Amino acid sequence: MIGYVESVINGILMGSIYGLTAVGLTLIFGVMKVINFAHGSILMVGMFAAYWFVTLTGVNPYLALFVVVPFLYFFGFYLQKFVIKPIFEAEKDIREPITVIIVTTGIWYVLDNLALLLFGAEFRVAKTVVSGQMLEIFDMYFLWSKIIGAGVTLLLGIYLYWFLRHSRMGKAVRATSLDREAATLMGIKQTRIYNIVFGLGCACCGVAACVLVPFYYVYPTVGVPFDIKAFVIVVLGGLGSVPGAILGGIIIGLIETVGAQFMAATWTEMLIYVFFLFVLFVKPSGLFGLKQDY
Amino acid sequence: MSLLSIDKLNAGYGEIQVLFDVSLHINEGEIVSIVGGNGAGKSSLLKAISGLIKPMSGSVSFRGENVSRVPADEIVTRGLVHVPEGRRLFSLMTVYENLEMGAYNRNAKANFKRNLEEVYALFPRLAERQKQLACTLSGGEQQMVAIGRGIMAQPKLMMLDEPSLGLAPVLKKDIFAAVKRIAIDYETTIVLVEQDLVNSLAISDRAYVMEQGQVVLEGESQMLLTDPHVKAAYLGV
Amino acid sequence: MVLLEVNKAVKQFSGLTAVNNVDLEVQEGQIVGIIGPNGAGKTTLFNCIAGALPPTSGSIKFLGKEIAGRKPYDICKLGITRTFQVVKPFVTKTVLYNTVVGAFANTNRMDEAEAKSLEVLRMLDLYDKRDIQAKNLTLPERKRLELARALATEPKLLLLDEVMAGLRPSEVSEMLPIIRKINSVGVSIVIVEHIMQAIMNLSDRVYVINFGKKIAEGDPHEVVADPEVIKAYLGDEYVATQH
Amino acid sequence: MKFLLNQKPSNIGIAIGIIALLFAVPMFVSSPSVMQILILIIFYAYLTSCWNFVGGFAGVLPLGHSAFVGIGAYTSTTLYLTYGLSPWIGMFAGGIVAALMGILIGLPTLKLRGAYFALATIAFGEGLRVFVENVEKIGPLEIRGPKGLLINLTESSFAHFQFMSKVPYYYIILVMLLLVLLLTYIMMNSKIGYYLAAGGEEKDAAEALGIKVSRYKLIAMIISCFLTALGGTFYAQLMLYFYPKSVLGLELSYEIAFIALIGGRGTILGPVLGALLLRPVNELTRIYLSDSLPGLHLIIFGLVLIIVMRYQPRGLVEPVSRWIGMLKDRFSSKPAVKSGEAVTD
Amino acid sequence: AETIKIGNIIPLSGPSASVGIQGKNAREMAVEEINAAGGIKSLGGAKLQLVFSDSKSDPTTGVTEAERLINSEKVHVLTGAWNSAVTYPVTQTAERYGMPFIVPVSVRDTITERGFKNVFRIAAKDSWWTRDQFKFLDDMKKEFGVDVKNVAFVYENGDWGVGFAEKWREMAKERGYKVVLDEPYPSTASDLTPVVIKLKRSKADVVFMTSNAADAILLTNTMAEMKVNVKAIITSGGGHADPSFLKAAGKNAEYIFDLVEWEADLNRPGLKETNEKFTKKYGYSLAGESVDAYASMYLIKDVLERAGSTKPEAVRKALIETNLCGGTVGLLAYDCIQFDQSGQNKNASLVIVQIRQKGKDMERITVWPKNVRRAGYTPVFPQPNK
Ligand SMILES: Nc1ncnc2c1ncn2[C@@H]1O[C@H](COP(=O)(O)OP(=O)(O)OP(=O)(O)O)[C@@H](O)[C@H]1O
Ligand SMILES: Nc1ncnc2c1ncn2[C@@H]1O[C@H](COP(=O)(O)OP(=O)(O)OP(=O)(O)O)[C@@H](O)[C@H]1O
Ligand SMILES: [Mg+2]
Ligand SMILES: [Mg+2]
Repeated sequence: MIGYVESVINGILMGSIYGLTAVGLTLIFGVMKVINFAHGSILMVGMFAAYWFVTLTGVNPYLALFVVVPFLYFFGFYLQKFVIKPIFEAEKDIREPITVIIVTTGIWYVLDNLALLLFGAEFRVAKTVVSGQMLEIFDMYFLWSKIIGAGVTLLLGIYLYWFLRHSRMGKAVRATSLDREAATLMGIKQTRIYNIVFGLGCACCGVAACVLVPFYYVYPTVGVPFDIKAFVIVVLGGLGSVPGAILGGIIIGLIETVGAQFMAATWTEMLIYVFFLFVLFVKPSGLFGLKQDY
Repeated sequence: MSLLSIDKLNAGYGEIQVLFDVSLHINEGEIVSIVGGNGAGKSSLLKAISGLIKPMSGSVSFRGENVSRVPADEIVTRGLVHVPEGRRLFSLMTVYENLEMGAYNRNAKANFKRNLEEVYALFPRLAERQKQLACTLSGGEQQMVAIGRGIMAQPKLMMLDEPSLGLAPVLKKDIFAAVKRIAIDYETTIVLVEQDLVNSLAISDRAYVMEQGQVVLEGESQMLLTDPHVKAAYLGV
Repeated sequence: MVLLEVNKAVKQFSGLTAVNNVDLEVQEGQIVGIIGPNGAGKTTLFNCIAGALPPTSGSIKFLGKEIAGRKPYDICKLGITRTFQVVKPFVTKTVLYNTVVGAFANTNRMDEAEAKSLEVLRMLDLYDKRDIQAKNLTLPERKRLELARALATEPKLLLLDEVMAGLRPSEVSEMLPIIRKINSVGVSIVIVEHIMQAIMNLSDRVYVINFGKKIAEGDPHEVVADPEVIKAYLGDEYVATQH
Repeated sequence: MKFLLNQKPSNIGIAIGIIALLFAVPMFVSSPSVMQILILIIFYAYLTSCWNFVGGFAGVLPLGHSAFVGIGAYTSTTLYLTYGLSPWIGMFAGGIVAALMGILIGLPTLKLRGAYFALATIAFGEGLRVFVENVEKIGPLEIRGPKGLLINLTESSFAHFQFMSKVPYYYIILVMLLLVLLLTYIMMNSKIGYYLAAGGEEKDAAEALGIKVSRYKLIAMIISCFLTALGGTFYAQLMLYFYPKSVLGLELSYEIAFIALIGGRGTILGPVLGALLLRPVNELTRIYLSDSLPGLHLIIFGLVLIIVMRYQPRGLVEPVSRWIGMLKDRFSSKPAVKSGEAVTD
Repeated sequence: AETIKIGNIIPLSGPSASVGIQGKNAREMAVEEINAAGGIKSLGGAKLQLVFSDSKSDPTTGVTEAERLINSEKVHVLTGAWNSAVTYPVTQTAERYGMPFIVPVSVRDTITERGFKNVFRIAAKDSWWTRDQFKFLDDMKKEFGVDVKNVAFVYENGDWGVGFAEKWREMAKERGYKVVLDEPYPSTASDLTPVVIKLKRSKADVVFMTSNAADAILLTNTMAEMKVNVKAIITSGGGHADPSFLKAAGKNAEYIFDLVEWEADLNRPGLKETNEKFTKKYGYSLAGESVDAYASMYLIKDVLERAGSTKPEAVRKALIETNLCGGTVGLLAYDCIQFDQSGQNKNASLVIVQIRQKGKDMERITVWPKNVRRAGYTPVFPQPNK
């Protein structure tokens, strides 16, 4: 019995971290209508940045947030500005510019293999003060770094929700996502919004990276499994919805952890896909998605 | 000095040129109508002025500065607002949020409250529907939001592209009245592109007639109403 | 013969009743006009008839068959084709392509579909533009394309939602005979329009809707004299200019 | 079929010329490794052309098409290994299974739009891979989970679909490709093609014109899945070994989609052009760069993707058809110009 | 003199790039040494030349590369391909062209069991690995007088892990162990906590594991964090032998018994020098994979010397007759390379090491078979509770 309780809580903790890795993806899609296939690679870049920061300075790993998140914000900002924007301009009239998907895939190949060239194929684990620290309750064990991660997810989710719903910039972001030309006529600088949104999406990966590094390993293709998971999560939650992404992540975490108590871990992977297709059957727009978007 | 003056403007879409040597000027405080048949290039002219399409040659100067190379979003900040054809609302945002976006530029932010009240006074229906998503409004309601959004930007010069399109006769009258009131109350200069000649010429001071991308006629509104060519071509009399 | 018979149709959106107990009848060969202020529920009524939205309640019969709640493609197959107020051409395709898609409703053969298309394009004065991509058309041209495409399906009943919006008066005058011609070959028409010139000229019968409810119905000249219609829709000025 | 004959004679001439040339290739190329590369180029062009029915004409972006390659490979091979059924027959069995699977997956997902569909198909493809990796046996049929299936070597035998030389494989896949291209051409110029394009672009308008959009998409899906599975059998017989990651992997799905997008989706020649560019880039960079700096070849591959999309967002088909047009003008106007040239010279 | 081309198909990018690059470095060092020592004397001092191609761990690519190496590069002998899934179809291609194919590592049994005439494997096959893991457990039970009843199997769900698990099951049945957990997991899993929770509740005495590097790290760390107590963890090389594993898992890896082909502390002639040279050159130590790759080059040298020709038939004949002992291959865990009928190196043997802390770092100490155990070391069995 206690095993199940432990599984449920662990599932929620890990699930919210999955949600966190997917938030950036959903944000970028929501505005730019682009699936960012380089998402996992950007997470990888963030993890390397966090890893090196923590390893070289030896400080508390969460201090890396203050370095990695701005770094990834600007990384994303300029990536959009110099690489993605020109392609976007060519596809101006198309709602979901598919060529941009290929470009992000190109970025994915370049980043992952650049990391391989620079850092080698080695697996690295950062040794930090929180690594391996457990919270023990009634013979149940929870990793502190996951608990902190879940907390960070919640805070980021609330912040992003507020940002998009109520801040001036957030509303401009939504306006741009709905009608780019009309937004321009309101004095909203479309390309800047895109840069910012891409930067924000990447910054979210930076947050996820800092949360992962204390208990996870880093290597050049570390983003790939998170990538596919994030795809499933954002569709489950409804593309473009931040709360949806977090909830979707938690569902995946629960299926993975609780499901595994009843069947082999390989089957839970399968179960995730079955559940996913089932949700698409009954609610094609995902749990929080808008009907207009599918 | 004119508020807006356009000199020998040539513009188009990619390879296709649709405006040929267009010259005109708008004085401060005027209401000027631009009329012309379908495809005459009226909307394109407005787009060229507001920076949505880049001129091939010629100049657009607004308040004495050449703005033909200034990006569209920057032009708004300078006080030149374009309310486009076909409403172009932010469909998944509420009426209120749409109006808020109208006031996005930094000049308009300060007077947001006052302008909002004005808009609601002008279109009480919008006050009722504040929280409704724009995509679920009827055509006429959407047109009100579009105009309201323009007012929210607190422009020096507002260009309206076919504001009465698709409106019920009773509303049409209201819209033209509203345009006139905006011009007077806010001291806003207005460029009005319209198919409804009778109504638009009735409220405007001067008018330009466009055909095939060129200005073919200009003059006092009242005079144009009696011009035989205009009568034949646009009033169907 | 009664072609279309709408009985107590209701359409509710969360909290708002957009169409409220509307009855409507279209006889074969008739042109029926629908007018009403913006937001009265005209487009919503069309959506219910054409199957884009299922009515909340009420019955819609076409040629005696109940069609309420059926899918748009089935309803089109039965002989009702509608145009969209917010036009929806296939923008990356040519004008001809657009109409051929419509014409395939009655044939599987390319040559027949093309012949039919060219015929309607000629009629709507779009023949010269047949090889232009739809995205390069002006709004009124797009509206005519919308009409051409609908016509190519050879419907028994055509629902026209503001196809003349944006036309100048002289162009409206040009459209009127076209619509009458369509009607004369046996297509019944329901037309929603704010341009009274068109409504008065074309309709055999006019329905007036306000706040989802029918407030008047009858011969066009009777209807425009109805004080309630004047108040809700036409405005005093209209009456003044007409008389 | 009249439109096939309605083509300008010059077009038909060019097409026949190119096809003749393709059939003659084995006479000039003796190296099996070059043949292997050619076979793979044609194989990818084939898969992409099959993908094109859904991805190109129905206006959605499937990213899980390797699932159907896998279904084809697994069906024919398990039947061959268990019952000795000739892969030629198994091939069609695989096609049917794939078509049924296509219906199953198409029914819920084809209603979805853009990104949703793309991601749903990724999930389907991955789900199927995970499933196969977990299954040892389905009834009497050995699946062998992650270990994959191995087809024993036989002598060259048509019935066994095994040949010592590469040439028969070349001709088989070439014929398959040409047939699919012909089918594509016919479809594009028919009601189905028009309906698919219309439904892909404006669903509401299409439905108002009497098009049951989801049904036509489903038809496209069935055709596409069936044909893709045939390719799966071909692959199995060419490699004689495959396992879940090689025929059901995401990488294969992505590659198929990229070839289409780079070449020009929704066009007849796009898949062929895409395969002609991407496959050699893939092979050559790996051959010449992989042993100097690990990963460099994939960086270059990534850059090629970015650059092509930057300068040819509609795919290679656009510039190429322009060149062909120019060349044709040159050739067709040659006789007339000739005398003039002689004078100026 | 002519140069002799050796084609090598190994994963240089993608998920297995790490081992591929190790194998590449080892081959390069061996070939440098051989060429510096005068090349192949019976061929007039012919030099060896390495041609590498990247399989990306993908069978299709592997086969295409094999075709190219054989037909375009005209290599004289092939080696590879580490991933069993690639080796499999590639040996088939080699067989078709009659090209001698040396498999340094690729463990799946069937690679040498298909009656191919041109395939020769240096490393042990997987049935030998699993056999030795259970033999080791028998010996430890006897040596320390500890009883073991419940065993758990935790393995990645690729062909490698699943292949091992099949053999484990048979072996556990023969020996009367109760299998309390038989758990495959996806090796790309981003969280293995569920598996560890299960393992913890299963009350297993001994866990058998087959993992790649990433999952080995995750499992080991999570098991330590969740305080999973077992008597022993017996692993199967692969991820657990990856140089980055020890660094990443650190103290959490202590007491693990890892089965490998080779270990740097083996008391073998010349081993220390070679390892030092390698470490100096590439910055990390030799490991089982790289030693086999290294030995494969010396095997090729020996074969060519004896064949006195690069003709495939001659090479194959020389391969069959191989009896390569001592010298530079002496650093292997056993004395001679000899092939049986099927092309399997019949002497290939395995050793078990225990991971222990030494100062700040972790160290791998050979403990089994007893005759090669590091002098003065007593294995810790069962491992202490956490
Ligand atoms: N995006 C575009 N791309 C290419 N050509 C265009 C585009 N928009 C408009 N045009 C062309 O430019 C010309 C002028 O169009 P414009 O919309 O300016 O006319 P208009 O006077 O506003 O007409 P209307 O009364 O129909 O709105 C037309 O021939 C039209 O086909
Ligand atoms: N999907 C929807 N959700 C909620 N409300 C809607 C929806 N569609 C329409 N409405 C509301 O229903 C009412 C009727 O709208 P409808 O579009 O039918 O008006 P209309 O008569 O066609 O007006 P117009 O002449 O301006 O086109 C409007 O108040 C509109 O806001
Ligand atoms: Mg216009
Ligand atoms: Mg309407």
